[in-house]
Amino acid sequence: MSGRRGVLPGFGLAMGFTLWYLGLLLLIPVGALVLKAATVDPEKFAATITSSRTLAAFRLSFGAALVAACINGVFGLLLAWVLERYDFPLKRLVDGLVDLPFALPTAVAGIALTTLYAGNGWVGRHLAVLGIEVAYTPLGVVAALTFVGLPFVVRTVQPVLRDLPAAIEEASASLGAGRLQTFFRLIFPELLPAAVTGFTLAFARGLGEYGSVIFISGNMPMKTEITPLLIMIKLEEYDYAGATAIALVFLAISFAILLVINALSLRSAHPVRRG
Amino acid sequence: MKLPFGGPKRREKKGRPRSLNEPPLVRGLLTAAALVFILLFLLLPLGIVFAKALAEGWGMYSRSVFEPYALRAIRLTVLTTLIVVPLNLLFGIAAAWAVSKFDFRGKNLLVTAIDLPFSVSPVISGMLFVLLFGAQGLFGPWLLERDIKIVFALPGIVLATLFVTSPLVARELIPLMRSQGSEEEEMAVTLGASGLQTFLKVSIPKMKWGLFYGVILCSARSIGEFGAVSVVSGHIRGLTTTVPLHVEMLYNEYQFTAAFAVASLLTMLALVTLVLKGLIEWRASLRGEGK
Amino acid sequence: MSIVLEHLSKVFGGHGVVSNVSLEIADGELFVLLGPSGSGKSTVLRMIAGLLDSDEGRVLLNGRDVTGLPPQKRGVGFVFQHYALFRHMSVAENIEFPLAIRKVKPAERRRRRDELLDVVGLVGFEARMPNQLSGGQQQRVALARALAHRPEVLLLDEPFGALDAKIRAELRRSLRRIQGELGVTTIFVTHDQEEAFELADRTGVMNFGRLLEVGPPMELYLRPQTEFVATFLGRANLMVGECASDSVRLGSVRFPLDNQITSTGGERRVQVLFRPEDVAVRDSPNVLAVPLLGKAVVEEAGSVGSLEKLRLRLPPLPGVRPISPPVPFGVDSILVDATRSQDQARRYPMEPGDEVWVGVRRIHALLHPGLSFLLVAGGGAGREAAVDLGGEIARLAHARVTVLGLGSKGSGVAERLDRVRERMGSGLAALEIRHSSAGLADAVERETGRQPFDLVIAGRPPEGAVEAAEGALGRGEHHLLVVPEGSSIPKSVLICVAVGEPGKEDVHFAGRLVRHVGARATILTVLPERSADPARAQGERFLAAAARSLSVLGVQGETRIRKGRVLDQILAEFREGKHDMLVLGVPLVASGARASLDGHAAEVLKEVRDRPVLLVRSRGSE
Amino acid sequence: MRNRSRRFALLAALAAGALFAASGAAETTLLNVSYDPTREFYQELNVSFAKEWETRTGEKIAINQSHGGSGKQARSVIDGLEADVVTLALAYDIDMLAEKGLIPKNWQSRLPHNSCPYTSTMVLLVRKGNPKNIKDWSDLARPGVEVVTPNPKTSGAARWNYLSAWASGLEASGGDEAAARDFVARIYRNVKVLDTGARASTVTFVERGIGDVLVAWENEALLVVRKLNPDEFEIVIPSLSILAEPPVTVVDRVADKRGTRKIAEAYLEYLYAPFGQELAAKHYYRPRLEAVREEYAAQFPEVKLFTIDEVFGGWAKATAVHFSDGGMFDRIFEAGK
Repeated sequence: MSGRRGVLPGFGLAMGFTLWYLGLLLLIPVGALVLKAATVDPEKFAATITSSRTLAAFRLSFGAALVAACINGVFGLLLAWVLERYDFPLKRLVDGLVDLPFALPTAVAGIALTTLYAGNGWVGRHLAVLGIEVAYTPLGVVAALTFVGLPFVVRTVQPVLRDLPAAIEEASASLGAGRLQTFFRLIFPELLPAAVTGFTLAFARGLGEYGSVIFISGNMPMKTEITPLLIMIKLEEYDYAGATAIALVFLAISFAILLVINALSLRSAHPVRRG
Repeated sequence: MKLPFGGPKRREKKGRPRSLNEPPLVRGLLTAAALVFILLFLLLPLGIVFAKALAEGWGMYSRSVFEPYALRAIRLTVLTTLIVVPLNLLFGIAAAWAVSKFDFRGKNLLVTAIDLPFSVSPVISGMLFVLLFGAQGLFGPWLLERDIKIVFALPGIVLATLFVTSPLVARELIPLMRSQGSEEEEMAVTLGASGLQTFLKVSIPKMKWGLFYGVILCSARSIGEFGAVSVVSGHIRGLTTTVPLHVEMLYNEYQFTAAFAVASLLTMLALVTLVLKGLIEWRASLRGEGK
Repeated sequence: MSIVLEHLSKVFGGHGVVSNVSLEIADGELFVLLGPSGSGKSTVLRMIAGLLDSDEGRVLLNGRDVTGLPPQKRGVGFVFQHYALFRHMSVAENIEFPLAIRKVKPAERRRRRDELLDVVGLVGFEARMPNQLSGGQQQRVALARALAHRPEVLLLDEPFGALDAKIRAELRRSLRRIQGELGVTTIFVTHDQEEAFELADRTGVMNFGRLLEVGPPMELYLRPQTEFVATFLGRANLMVGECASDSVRLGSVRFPLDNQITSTGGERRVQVLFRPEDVAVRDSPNVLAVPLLGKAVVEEAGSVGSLEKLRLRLPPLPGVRPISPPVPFGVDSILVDATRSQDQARRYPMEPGDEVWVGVRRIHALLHPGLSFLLVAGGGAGREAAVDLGGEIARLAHARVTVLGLGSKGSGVAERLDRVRERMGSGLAALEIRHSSAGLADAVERETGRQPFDLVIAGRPPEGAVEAAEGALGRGEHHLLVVPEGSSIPKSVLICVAVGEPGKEDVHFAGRLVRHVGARATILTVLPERSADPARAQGERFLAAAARSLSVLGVQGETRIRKGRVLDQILAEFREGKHDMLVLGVPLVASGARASLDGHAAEVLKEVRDRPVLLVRSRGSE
Repeated sequence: MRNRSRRFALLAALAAGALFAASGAAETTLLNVSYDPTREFYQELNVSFAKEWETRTGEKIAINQSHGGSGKQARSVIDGLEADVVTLALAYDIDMLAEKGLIPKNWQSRLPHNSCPYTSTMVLLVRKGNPKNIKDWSDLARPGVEVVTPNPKTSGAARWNYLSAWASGLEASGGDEAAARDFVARIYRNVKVLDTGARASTVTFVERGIGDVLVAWENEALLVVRKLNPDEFEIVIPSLSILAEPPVTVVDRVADKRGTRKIAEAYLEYLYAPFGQELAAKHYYRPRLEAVREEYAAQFPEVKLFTIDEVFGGWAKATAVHFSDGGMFDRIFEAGK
């Protein structure tokens, strides 16, 4: 590795352009945010962050993103498993559809989900009979975030599952382990790092999601108001200081999560895959 | 019928014995559960967009789609995408090249910085540019003096979209370049190729499908970006409304059918994206490249 | 018997990957299953372990039929080529895994684990993770893990394939020792004959899904029965000579035989083998006290460690056709490989170009003579089918193949033959491609005159099938398989015989072919409508004898007697029994004028248009 | 690849050129930044004003409009959205522009009727047959009644709603602030969905079928009942409501910079002219002009109306007390949950 810089050209150019671009597009705006936050009176900053409404928004954003990521963790694993291991009609189609949330504009998704899960929607109508309300409740936020984060776990787990040596499962069977034991003792631990990466990605994506949520959440302060919306509202109230404070804290947390993801993906990439 | 010769070299999916597979009932249940999940969260939303779009017939549909404001929104979106994608393409290639071909200190930090826009809420992304270029922002007075409009105009929309979509190409290329290694480039250099020749003749063809894929993702996202653009757009009908904002606007005007009709355009675009992606993966797998 | 396999078969996508493998392995035996990659040996092993379901046949472990049982309940230990260690578990956890699954108490688990670590020589490695171990160490852990639950049998699937030579040798010694200490019945799969020689109590050689021969490795080396085993187990000088009852003639020299060849019918050619170390080389004929092959020229000479290797070129010998080492096409001379000790090499130095005398100390005649096919390609519709099906049968039967392309120059024959060569690839024992612009009959006549064939396989033309068949049968000694378009490997073969001596050849040759393709056979004889009881009894006796000779060859099947008009009954049985190949004996004179088909043969050939028909030349009337 | 990106760049440049050419054409443009429910009204007004202006001066103009939550729109203008005129829901929002120096402090006195060319009020929209029997504000505080109203923090309409409810609480208790507060708190406890804008609330109530009663602009309610879903809803006029005065003004700094002051002023005057008033009434806004008001009397029943100045002492005060960060609304909400 160390010798490479001497052989291949373009380090200066590529690095220079990358840093220049990142600087222009990332550092200056984020710097502006930090700068702006620095001008905020610390007391006001603390008051904004610790106000019960902000905390409620944080709680909802993190909580709903967490629940949605959990749902995606479970169903993502299930989907990856079913798509990799079983055959059923139109499997390729379903496999392709998994990426839909990447490609579909979130506003469209939000409108569609709201129409679907509202009390008079195709699905909401039947859930209403069971006494379950989705739209305009935290459940709606979870539904939107589940949609948005759906591909992450599937797409991180799928390749690992595909590359899992068949011999592992065969060895386990020949050593006397049943299917369940094999799954929980061997396959699951192998999939876990990828699943956690996918989970974290879904979580991070859910934290920041705005477009799809605002349509379905109902936006009740303290109840169904997510943090990005609160920031938006603070902006509309000309409360730049408040918006900046919340944005900065939110950004810091997101950044921390991202660092964790990168650390995780580095770790999961390390074990030798050929075995 | 042609009989294969030369031994059983054909790749067959080996029938797993029952004991190495789940019982049919379990398989069926798991598949059913997965499919219900797909139905509830993907198929039905997809279906409802088209159902509502066509609720008042094709005439209404085409009127909504070809209405002047819709066309202008489409034009703005296309323009934004045409500016954003090439820039991010360049950035993606440069970043991936620097990260995957060389070793330097702080590489992890750089990778994280490249990824950063992923985790930033789009609303905050938009807000950053208002803080920077808004009339009350850092550069606001300076810009105002020179009558340069950034936010609530095309540059702002482009910047916000650029910010949100900047990691897409890079993220696609970095793992690809890492897995492909540098042997071929090193080979080319030892054979006397110049830096540029090596890059154009060896590296670009090697990663062309990854590039293409990144471009598709990047285009899809810039066409569909809502939160960030919403903050910096100003919502001037026909001037600063992109297609997603136009959809929202129609929706707020009780023109549900029109809203869903325009939304169905975006949805179709998303589906085309998925098909293209599938094709690329298929070709890549044929060539044994890719992921 | 610890392990008994009965008629195991496995088909993947219409391909017999394992065909009719039967084997018995004694308690405590270390059995090596040897074969080239793709020969089906791993598939057999996986079927024993239950990792694959068998399509046919049974597996018995210690007398217990485990065929339907999942791997969990078979009590086997399996070692994979790439170790298949559980990456997220330590060495200790890996070894304890089968015990933990069986809810063995932790203390007992630890005891057993320490015991096994001691056995495989990895004491002190308990806490390591698999990726902290070398390949050899990983394989030792895998072995310990496979033994932890005290399996009744131990199965190893090319366990040392991914390791370097030195570690392989070391691990082989460890395995031999451990297997000896524990006395666990073991099957070891490998493609490396050296491993077989070093490890095996007995070894079995597989190729193309078939278990060819079983025996102690040295026995197989010295006295193989098939061409494949002869060449696979080491360097071999293999050639076709002429046989007499107790000796074989190679050129002008007569060699006494170490085994009795049970000549079947009119076989007059036999494959003989002598190993390079059985070749004696000196500069003068007088000092050689062994039968002499003749005077040769040294082609190559070189030393490999303790031995000197020579390659010698002999002038052509009458009636002798070399098989191995192979001779390039168009060369008549015979190549012979020889080895000498370094001591000999020093005393009688030889260099390329030297003229030397070659003698042979001992030779061995193969029990199963190899088959030799002529496939006729091109020259009209339906002929590609002959190449396709013929090639497939040849592959299964380990036959040597000559493909004869018909057509005038420039009609694309060359390209077509190139394609044929590409398609047939390396799956055949030998492949030669020839071209002729003559007509079918003349071309076949010329080829069979150049070199005798056992079987000519030709496509069925849309018109004039009988005439074409007559042309292809010609004056040689070969049989003829007529293949219509769209034929596939037959699964059920109808062999029609007439009561009497001439029937024997039909049954025997058809049986050999059927055995190779793994089909079932039905032997049919048709009696006149009003035949008397004695005739019927004679027919039954005859059929029973025929069935016996088929079952000796390992062919399963049944016998039928029908009454009525011969042609009608044959066709009725063929259709009702849903057979997909028909075998018919044709009494032809082997020499003289062109063959002429008459009677049943011509009529059958006219009627059966969509299935292969094998015409077996009966020599009884010669 | 290089060729392709060059082609891309070329295309982008061409397209950009086309766009700027289009917006930079000789045609003078005017941007009216307004709040949500006025879309249809201004759309129609813009067309006729452009025509009128052309016949008057021979100059071709194009009027662009931008709609959104009132507060958000004001914020955008402050941040640089170049609005020649603003037509917002609250005087307070326009005051913010004055505070930032975009317009003079006395902006409200520049046009008649406090710069409010039309008024409206807040009414209650219920489902057909009024199943929950909602007659007045007090019914909204009843347990079991589900209320839909937007968020006062972001929506102008919502502030009018809130203040109307507060005033009715005051009236019922004879001026007891604590009772009023409790009353409003009980209403907001019944709120099912708190959208960011008036339009979003209407969609929620009408299309999603959420809630028993929507507190809405009179014009919005009329729009629903008269045009969109005639047979599904009824309007309930409460005994007391606020006189909602959506104000308009020229944004001086922008208009002067862009040289559009004359057109902008004419545009706003046009609102006061008979045609503008007629159009406002047609879109269910209460006109100021007597003649038009009489013509549409059937559409606008008499309600006991109060002004914000009468009860709350003006916008600045009302905002400070009720809607500021940590103000009454926040406290009600935080205590309520």
